[in-house]
Amino acid sequence: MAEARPAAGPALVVHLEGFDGPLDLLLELARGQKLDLSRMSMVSLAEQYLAMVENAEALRLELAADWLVMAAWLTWLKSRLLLPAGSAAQEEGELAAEVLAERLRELAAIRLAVAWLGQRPQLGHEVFARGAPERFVTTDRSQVALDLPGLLRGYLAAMRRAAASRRYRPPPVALWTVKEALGRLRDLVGVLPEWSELARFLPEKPGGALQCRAALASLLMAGLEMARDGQLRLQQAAPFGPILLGQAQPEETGDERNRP
Amino acid sequence: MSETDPETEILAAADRTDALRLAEAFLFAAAEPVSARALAPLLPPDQEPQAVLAELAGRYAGRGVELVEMAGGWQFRTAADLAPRLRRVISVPRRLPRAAMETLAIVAYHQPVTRAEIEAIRGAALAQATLDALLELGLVEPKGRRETPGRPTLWATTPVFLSRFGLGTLGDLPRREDLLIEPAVAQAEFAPQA
Amino acid sequence: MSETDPETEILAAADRTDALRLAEAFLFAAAEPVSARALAPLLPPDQEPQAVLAELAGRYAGRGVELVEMAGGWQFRTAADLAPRLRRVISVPRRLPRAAMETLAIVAYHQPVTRAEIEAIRGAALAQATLDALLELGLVEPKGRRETPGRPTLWATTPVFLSRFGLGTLGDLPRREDLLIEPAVAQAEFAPQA
Repeated sequence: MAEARPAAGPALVVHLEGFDGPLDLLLELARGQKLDLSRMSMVSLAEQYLAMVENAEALRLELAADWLVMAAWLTWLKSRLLLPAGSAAQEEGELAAEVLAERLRELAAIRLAVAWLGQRPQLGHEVFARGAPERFVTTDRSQVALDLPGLLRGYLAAMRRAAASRRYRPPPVALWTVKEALGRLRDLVGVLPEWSELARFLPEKPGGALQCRAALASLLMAGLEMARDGQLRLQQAAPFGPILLGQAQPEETGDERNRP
Repeated sequence: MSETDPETEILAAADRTDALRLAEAFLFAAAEPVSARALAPLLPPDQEPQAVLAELAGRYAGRGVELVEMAGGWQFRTAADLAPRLRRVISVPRRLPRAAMETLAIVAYHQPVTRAEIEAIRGAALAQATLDALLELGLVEPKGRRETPGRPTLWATTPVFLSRFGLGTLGDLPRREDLLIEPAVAQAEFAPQA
Repeated sequence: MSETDPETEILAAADRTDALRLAEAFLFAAAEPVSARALAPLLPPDQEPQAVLAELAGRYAGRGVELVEMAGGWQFRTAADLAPRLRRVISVPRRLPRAAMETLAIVAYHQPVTRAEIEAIRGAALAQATLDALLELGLVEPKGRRETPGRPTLWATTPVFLSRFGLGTLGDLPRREDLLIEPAVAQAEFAPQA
């Protein structure tokens, strides 16, 4: 090794830089031996590799980790292969050498495939397609895609947005107001019977219990207001007893005597 | 002429064939029309480019592709009579914009409904263009007026709406209570702003 | 009567001419290879697309432009022998660098293949620029992931790869064993390219 260095030194360095990784160099070296990849001497291959890497190192070339890993591995391989044939360690080396040879064969096959592809006429390099293709496809975008899921998504989106933009407001309770009670009683002025129970003048469908009591209260308020103006009369015989409502007496208008 | 050596004649014919092949390939591969001047350097020196182009054009006459002279040079073009038969129309339906789809859904579920009500439910203004688009597609139609001040137009979906969505009747739409499961969403529905 | 009616024969010939013109125009116009299936709907019903394509290819044999069958269809291409002269007038992109060609060959032979596997076979890291170039040219594409820890992306070649190298299918690539059959010859072919 040492004697080869002075002569081949700089050339080898340039050479090394041109390789895409250690396998690349190994394949080149194997080819240099002009040997069948399956029968080549792994020992001599390893020696050549180590010589080149050592040389590169001497020239302070920055070596990538994989170059050094390969160097270490080849050193190990060489040491095994140099052991007497038949020993377990030597067989281990033979096995490892076969693995390496297989990898080199694989890479060699790829190189040959590249050469095969490379000699084929490539589109855009040796053969050319139509330079000005014509398009006869017209795109019609007048149709609208409609689907039910889309419609429902739209509805939900609108509802959700509406929900998000609204502040909470308790639903208003529909109650029969004093104003409405006044209107109802005024309509009845003149056709009122002599005396009848206040509750009979409730609207037909006041709703639930709450609406019922509210309507009764509104009716009482309206009755009190109208009695004050002498438009009708109210009377109650006993506390919590039924409240009776009656026709106003014309001469008593404005008089509040009849009110309990 | 008559004294031309037969060998010279054969060579000339080969040259012509070569020139025609080259011109054909170049015209085919070129992205732009090729002028006689651009073709000249490619041809054997004794071949006149204009004549080569004319001969090539003659060979393509009546074929599916023709060599035509246009501004700036010669170019292969599809024969004019074939173009209509080669034309294919690909339908790429567009999607309805979101606002239109939402409006359509609200009309479907709340019809008959006024524009103000649609806006209240969506919580957003309804652009005239959106309503116009739905009208144009025949998906909604006016359906009388509400007898309130201003007599606003009422909107409803059309039979086209049903057929486009594959519905037999409006009753085939999923129930609102099956859709509006979240309380907040349902809430909004029960308290529409005036 | 065994002989065909002359009128029928004339009509059949006209149909064939029409089919050939249509196929010629359609294939000339297309930017990509055209399959017989894609051509079929354009032709008169009695014309078999595969037969029409074969006849058309025969008519173009030896011309400057040829009709070749490859990946998924037929395409007009300039004749390969004209390349050296056409390259004087048609600008040609740079050839793929060795690393890219090797990566491409590995993907072609080992697909679907992970990046780590490509690197192991080449014994060198895959440069970003190499992958970018192959992707940009549309020669390779990701094809799912391997269901192993890390779920690495798998790479495969594309129809563009087949089309670029004039291959019908991946089966048209020489077998690895055939490539390696004669080491002496193989080594001769290693002659440094590029």
